[in-house]
Amino acid sequence: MTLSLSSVVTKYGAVRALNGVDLSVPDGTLTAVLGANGAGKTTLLRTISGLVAPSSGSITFDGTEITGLPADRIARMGLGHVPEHGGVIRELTVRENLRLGGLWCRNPAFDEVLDLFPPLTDKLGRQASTLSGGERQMLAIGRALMGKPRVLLLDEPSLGLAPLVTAAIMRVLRDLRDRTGLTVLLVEQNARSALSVAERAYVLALGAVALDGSAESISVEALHEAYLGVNR
Amino acid sequence: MIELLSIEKVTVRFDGLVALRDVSLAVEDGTVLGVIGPNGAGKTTLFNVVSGLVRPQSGTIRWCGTQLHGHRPDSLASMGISRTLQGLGLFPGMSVLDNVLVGAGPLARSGPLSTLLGLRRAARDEAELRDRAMETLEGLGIAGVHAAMPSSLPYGIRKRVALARALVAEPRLLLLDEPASGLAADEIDELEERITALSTRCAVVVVEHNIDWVMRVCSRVVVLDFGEVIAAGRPAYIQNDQRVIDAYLGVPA
Amino acid sequence: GERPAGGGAASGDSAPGVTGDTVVIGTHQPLTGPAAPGYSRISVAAKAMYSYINDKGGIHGRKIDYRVEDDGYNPTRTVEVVKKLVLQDQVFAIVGGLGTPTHSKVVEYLNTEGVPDVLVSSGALMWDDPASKQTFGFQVDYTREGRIQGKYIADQLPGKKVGLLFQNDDVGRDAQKGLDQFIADRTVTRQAYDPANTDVLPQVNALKSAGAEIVVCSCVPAFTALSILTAARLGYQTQFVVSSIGADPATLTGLLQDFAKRGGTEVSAPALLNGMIGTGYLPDAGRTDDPWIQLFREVHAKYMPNEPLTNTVIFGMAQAYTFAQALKLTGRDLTRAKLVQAMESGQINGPGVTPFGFSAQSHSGYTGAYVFQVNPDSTTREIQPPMTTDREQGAIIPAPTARKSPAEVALVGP
Amino acid sequence: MSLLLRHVLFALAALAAVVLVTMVVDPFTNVRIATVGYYLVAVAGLTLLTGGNGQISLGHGAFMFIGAYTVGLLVIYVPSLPFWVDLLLAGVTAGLAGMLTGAAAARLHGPYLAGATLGLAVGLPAITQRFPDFLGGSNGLAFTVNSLPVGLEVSQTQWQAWVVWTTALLVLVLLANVVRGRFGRLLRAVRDDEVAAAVSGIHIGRTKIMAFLLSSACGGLAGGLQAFLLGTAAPGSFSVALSLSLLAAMVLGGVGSLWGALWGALALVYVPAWANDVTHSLDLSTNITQNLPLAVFGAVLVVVVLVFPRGIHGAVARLWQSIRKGRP
Amino acid sequence: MSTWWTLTVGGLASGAVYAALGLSLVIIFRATRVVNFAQPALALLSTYFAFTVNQITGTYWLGFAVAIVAGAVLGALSDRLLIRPARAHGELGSVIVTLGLLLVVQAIAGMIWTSEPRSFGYAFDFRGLFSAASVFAVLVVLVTAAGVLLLFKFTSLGLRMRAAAFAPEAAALAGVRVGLMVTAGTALAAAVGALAGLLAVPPLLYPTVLDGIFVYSLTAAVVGGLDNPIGTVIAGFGTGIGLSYVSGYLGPELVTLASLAILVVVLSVRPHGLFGRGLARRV
Ligand SMILES: Nc1ncnc2c1ncn2[C@@H]1O[C@H](COP(=O)(O)OP(=O)(O)OP(=O)(O)O)[C@@H](O)[C@H]1O
Ligand SMILES: Nc1ncnc2c1ncn2[C@@H]1O[C@H](COP(=O)(O)OP(=O)(O)OP(=O)(O)O)[C@@H](O)[C@H]1O
Ligand SMILES: CC(C)C[C@H](N)C(=O)O
Ligand SMILES: [Mg+2]
Ligand SMILES: [Mg+2]
Repeated sequence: MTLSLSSVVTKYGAVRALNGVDLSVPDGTLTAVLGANGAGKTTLLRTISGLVAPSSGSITFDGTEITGLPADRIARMGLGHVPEHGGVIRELTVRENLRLGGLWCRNPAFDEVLDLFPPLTDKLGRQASTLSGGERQMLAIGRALMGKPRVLLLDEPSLGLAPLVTAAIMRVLRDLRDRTGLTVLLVEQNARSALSVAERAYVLALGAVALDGSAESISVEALHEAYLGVNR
Repeated sequence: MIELLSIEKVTVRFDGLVALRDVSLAVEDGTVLGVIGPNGAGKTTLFNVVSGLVRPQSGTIRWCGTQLHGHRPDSLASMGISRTLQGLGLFPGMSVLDNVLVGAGPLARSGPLSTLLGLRRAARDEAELRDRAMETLEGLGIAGVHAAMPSSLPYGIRKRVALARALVAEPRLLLLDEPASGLAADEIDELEERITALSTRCAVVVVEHNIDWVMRVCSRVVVLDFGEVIAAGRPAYIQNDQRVIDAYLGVPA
Repeated sequence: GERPAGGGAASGDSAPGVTGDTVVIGTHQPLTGPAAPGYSRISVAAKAMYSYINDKGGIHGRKIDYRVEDDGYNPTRTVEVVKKLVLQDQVFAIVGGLGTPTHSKVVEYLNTEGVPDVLVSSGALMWDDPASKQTFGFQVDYTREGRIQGKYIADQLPGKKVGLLFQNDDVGRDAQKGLDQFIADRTVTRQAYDPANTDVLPQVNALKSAGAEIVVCSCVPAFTALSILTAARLGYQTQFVVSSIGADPATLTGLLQDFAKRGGTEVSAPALLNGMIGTGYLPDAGRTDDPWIQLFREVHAKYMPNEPLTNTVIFGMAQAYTFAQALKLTGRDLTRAKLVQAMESGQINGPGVTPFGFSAQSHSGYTGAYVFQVNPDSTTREIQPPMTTDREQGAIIPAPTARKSPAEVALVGP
Repeated sequence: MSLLLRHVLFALAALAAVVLVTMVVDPFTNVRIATVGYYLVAVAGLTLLTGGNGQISLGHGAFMFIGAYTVGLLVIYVPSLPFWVDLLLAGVTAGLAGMLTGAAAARLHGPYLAGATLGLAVGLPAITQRFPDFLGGSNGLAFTVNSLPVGLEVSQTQWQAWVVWTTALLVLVLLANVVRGRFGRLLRAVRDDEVAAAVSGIHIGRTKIMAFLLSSACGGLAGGLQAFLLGTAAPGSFSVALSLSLLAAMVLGGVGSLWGALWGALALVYVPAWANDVTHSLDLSTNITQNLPLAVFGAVLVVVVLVFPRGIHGAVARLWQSIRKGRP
Repeated sequence: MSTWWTLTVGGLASGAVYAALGLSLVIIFRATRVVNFAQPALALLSTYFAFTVNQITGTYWLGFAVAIVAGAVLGALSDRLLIRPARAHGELGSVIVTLGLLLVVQAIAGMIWTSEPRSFGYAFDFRGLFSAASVFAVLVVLVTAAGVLLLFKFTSLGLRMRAAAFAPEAAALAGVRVGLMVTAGTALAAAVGALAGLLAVPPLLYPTVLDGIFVYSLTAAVVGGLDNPIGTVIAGFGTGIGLSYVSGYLGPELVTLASLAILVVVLSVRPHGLFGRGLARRV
């Protein structure tokens, strides 16, 4: 089990964004996390990568307890996180953003990333702020891939990306999983496309796991029910 | 049908990079025009040119027949053009209602002096704007959160606030930059209905990557690639254009 | 309840700030901010002197309670703190308030309120103004001093070209009024410096280019030091003639001493200061044969042993002593009006080497100065005895040599 | 009740309270009350600019400088003008200067704006050195404003406190209207996101300039009131330290709130005074006594920002809320 | 020697000082996005340490070394204890905290060393227009600036420092130890600040000695572009020379007014300084 969470609770002040989440992501799998707006998907990823500290519960990565460790430590352990809405450093150039992603890696995946995202190639020297919305998203994903992580957390990676690019990313993720055993935790609003690439899925509602199972086993009806659970 | 906005041979360059090359298109009243294309194709730049945020190197833009020349972004709202920004672009330090009230600014009639002195006229004006803003929020089903700060709201709601801000001034042309991105499936369906309803009142231009949605919502679609219009026409036609498939769609949708 | 405006408090039997065993006085001083360097020690020295007097039993059985308020050399704050001293602390008098821009803003207030405002720490001319009955100067005014310097240069250093370097406030303006009576025709350049800008290279360079063989420096000590160093930097040999406010060899030695350690003998402080001419109206701290200096050294050793003994310290002590002397003259029955009378009595004859101008007609402080030159060992020698004069066209005449000693004044003790 | 009426009633009540207080306290407290009044005007103006519009000014002392010199020069050269005209003109002159500053500063952000306004605070008072005969050089101007109406049987300090506070409350009513009204909303929109504000129809430059104009007019008025009160205008009073303490007072009180401006003005007058009194009552060596009040003021700044990030106003509001909640 | 030449060379020497302090402002701005008003205070304290070491040991260079080290330590401490917590309260909060620190440090210096000026020597002989001391100052500043430029532009440490400052969260996700980087930047900035103090102070040291110099250094940093070390150094020398001309040709009372004029002219043409650039795109 590469990543596992047990009874994780995360609060923002009085709001319990995660309310006892149990979750495990086996090695070399692509796991989707689904859920309505505000279900706690983003919070789940931020808690795993150490950007917010859970108030209780435990998270292990490769058997090591990482609960409460600083985000940079976790990142250097080989966990990549592409946060919601990019997270590129707009003041740095494209090249510097990429370099940053590969600092901890002996041979960063520079060429691979440029192959995956051709639009970045001729903009390496430009300030990241000049990029278009989709190009920034590419850069964010590219930066996470640079360091060749073993686990990748993706928060709505297809946001603002053209269909071709989204498909290419999914292809690469599957390819990496097969070649290098990359483990992926994928948050998507578009349940259908997420389920089509994932093996497993968790559905969150009100900060807790409402449903989980293999991707095929989760039907659209069941999903709807879990989503609607929000209004119960 | 009246031609509201027409863009003729607009070219935009950013030191060495051609973001738009000789782009021409027209928006007619009561239609929903889709603008699609690969990332970096120049869609947002097109909006920016219309809004006056980016100056084109060449080409002209007409609004209701008159040429806009060196217009400023803030002059647009009072002309009847509203836009949303890619992402959110809300004012984080202001409540939902205040956010929408800012958009209602062009409707205000009292001058600065009467506002400064807090005269009755200003108060009446303000009350009217407030009603209008609340109505708009209600229309989008989010009147309940009018006092909340944007940061405390789910993304989908925030997107509606941004839409409300653009809608409140009752524009004749609405420019929406990726309105469906980040929304859940049911929200996307709702948005479709809303825009269809809107199109009876104003013209809409949407930039969007959710191609199924674009096909459902738009009556016409323009496809940009590397800053050039590579195809334009009805959705069904666009979907099967080989250049569009190669550049953008990958597989026919 | 408050007294309606307009009613003065100059007369009346019970004087504010006076009780059976204390008299409260106040002052405003720059303890922080731009003018603190240079002047923050004056009140420390005055306090030492008052402690000495109090420990000896005070004046007419009253201890002096000396309240120092920091105004940061900011005129607005001067007004505020002086109002505080007058209205809240109910001081009997303001003593030695420091600075022209600062103190000038409270003169009118103090006079309408009838508060004695004595021994102002500035040499501006305006303290001696018939309209301000409560206000008295202390230092020799900058014009008188300028006249004495001008005459000395005219007589003793004939034919040499003169350049002026002055602070661009009334220190400089008033001094030039005096200097110009004697050496205007030999003045080849006039350079102003701004107290906030420590780079005086442009000015010193201009003096050098103009070929000034004498530089008259109406400067505070830091700028005397800066000018001397800058001259040394440019290899500019000239005769400095410095006003009393900036000519203290002890202070200057302190300011220049680190160069002695580092640069070899040529740029040691004594070498830099050697030959500098200055004017003064108080005995120099180095004059151990002077009975006043002996007294001040005693007070210094006892009450502020960790501070260097400079002429700034002598200034503060002399001022405090002078005020105490006025209190003594006023008598046990203290009122503000009587203090003013005592000040005007002409009987105050203190540590200074020239007489005060105090009388019913004049509220001028010291009326003259002596001229000294710095020896190679940084001691000083008098090169022109104390002269006295007025600020107009009057003659410059030798000051009376008779001067009371501390023992003769017999301020304190049995 | 309209916004205006509510504000005016509140201001009248406040004025009545001030008058009442001035009748019972000692003259020096009256001086301090008046001092608080003019700082209040300056800090309130600054809070409109910085809290409301997001523009940091490290140079508001320069506008006080303009206001004070305007009053000083008018009193000296046009003695026939009534003092309230002088005050008005002080506000107008500074407002015009502020407009120019705003025009130059409209494109500046963050530290660049801070640097430019700091330059203003340092540079402008130096004009007095250039025109020593007219502006009095470093000595500045000294004058007396005789404003006490004949026949009014009150002390000078009481009268001055009333004048200052009447002006201050007038200004506050105006500012409250601005902050609560449409214009305040425009200011905040520009502060939060310039691009979004522009596409919502707000003229960014004009809005920023207006903010600067109003804010600097307040600064000028404050300077004018100071001159009216103290009868002085000298460059040494308008150092960078003044500008910085105005900014500090604003943050101390609570950015963006007019109540905060009041707390800030009180703190500006009373924290140093209190630190001074405490220091004097302790028996410390002179080096320490001389510097301790400065250290205390600095420490108060640090502690308030770190412990009460929303300033005194935030702390008071929280306290008030918990009292109200605590009541059964 | 012509006046022009003297003013130029003299301006160069004071420009070195503005450049050095400006450089330290640039470093800390790059490391924290905060303009640190306490920077001159830390420099002052470091220089006082050098003064005391000089007094006790009589060796200038020991004091020099102590000051640089002390600067770094003070910088790191101020970051950990004050600036970091203050950063959570936005630009204004940070400005006020650093201001508070400035006042406290100046007061402490006054308590320990009194407000009276002390004599503080130059590193080398100060005599001569092109004195050894001036040459030293200019060289040291150029070398430091080049070092800083190399650090930020070409090393991974510099990249990490900038990333940590611009976007702490994104940097942390890339494995950057944000806290450490910020502290390192602050320490480096304060060390360069201490160097500036050592160059600026001679001949006299007192608690407010750096106030005016700070204003001109900030002018230089802003005019040069706060993000750009080389721009700041150029602007520092430019400011020094320009103000020297103003002082020499037009009068010393116009110097502060002139620095205001420089700011206004440069910033109205280039809002991010001569060599700085803001975000190239905001929509
Ligand atoms: N910084 C915050 N402060 C307070 N509440 C927050 C914060 N961030 C998130 N929340 C709340 O926590 C809950 C979960 O939010 P989260 O962002 O994890 O949801 P999500 O599933 O990612 O939603 P979306 O689909 O909108 O991205 C929501 O109710 C949200 O309002
Ligand atoms: N201010 C600018 N400076 C430099 N390059 C820019 C600037 N604005 C846009 N560009 C470039 O112009 C191209 C078009 O950008 P634009 O934002 O219009 O793309 P877009 O079609 O909206 O893409 P997306 O779907 O990813 O949002 C991009 O390659 C972008 O990098
Ligand atoms: C000796 C000093 C108190 C002189 C002071 N600079 C003044 O203003 O007059
Ligand atoms: Mg989310
Ligand atoms: Mg776009």
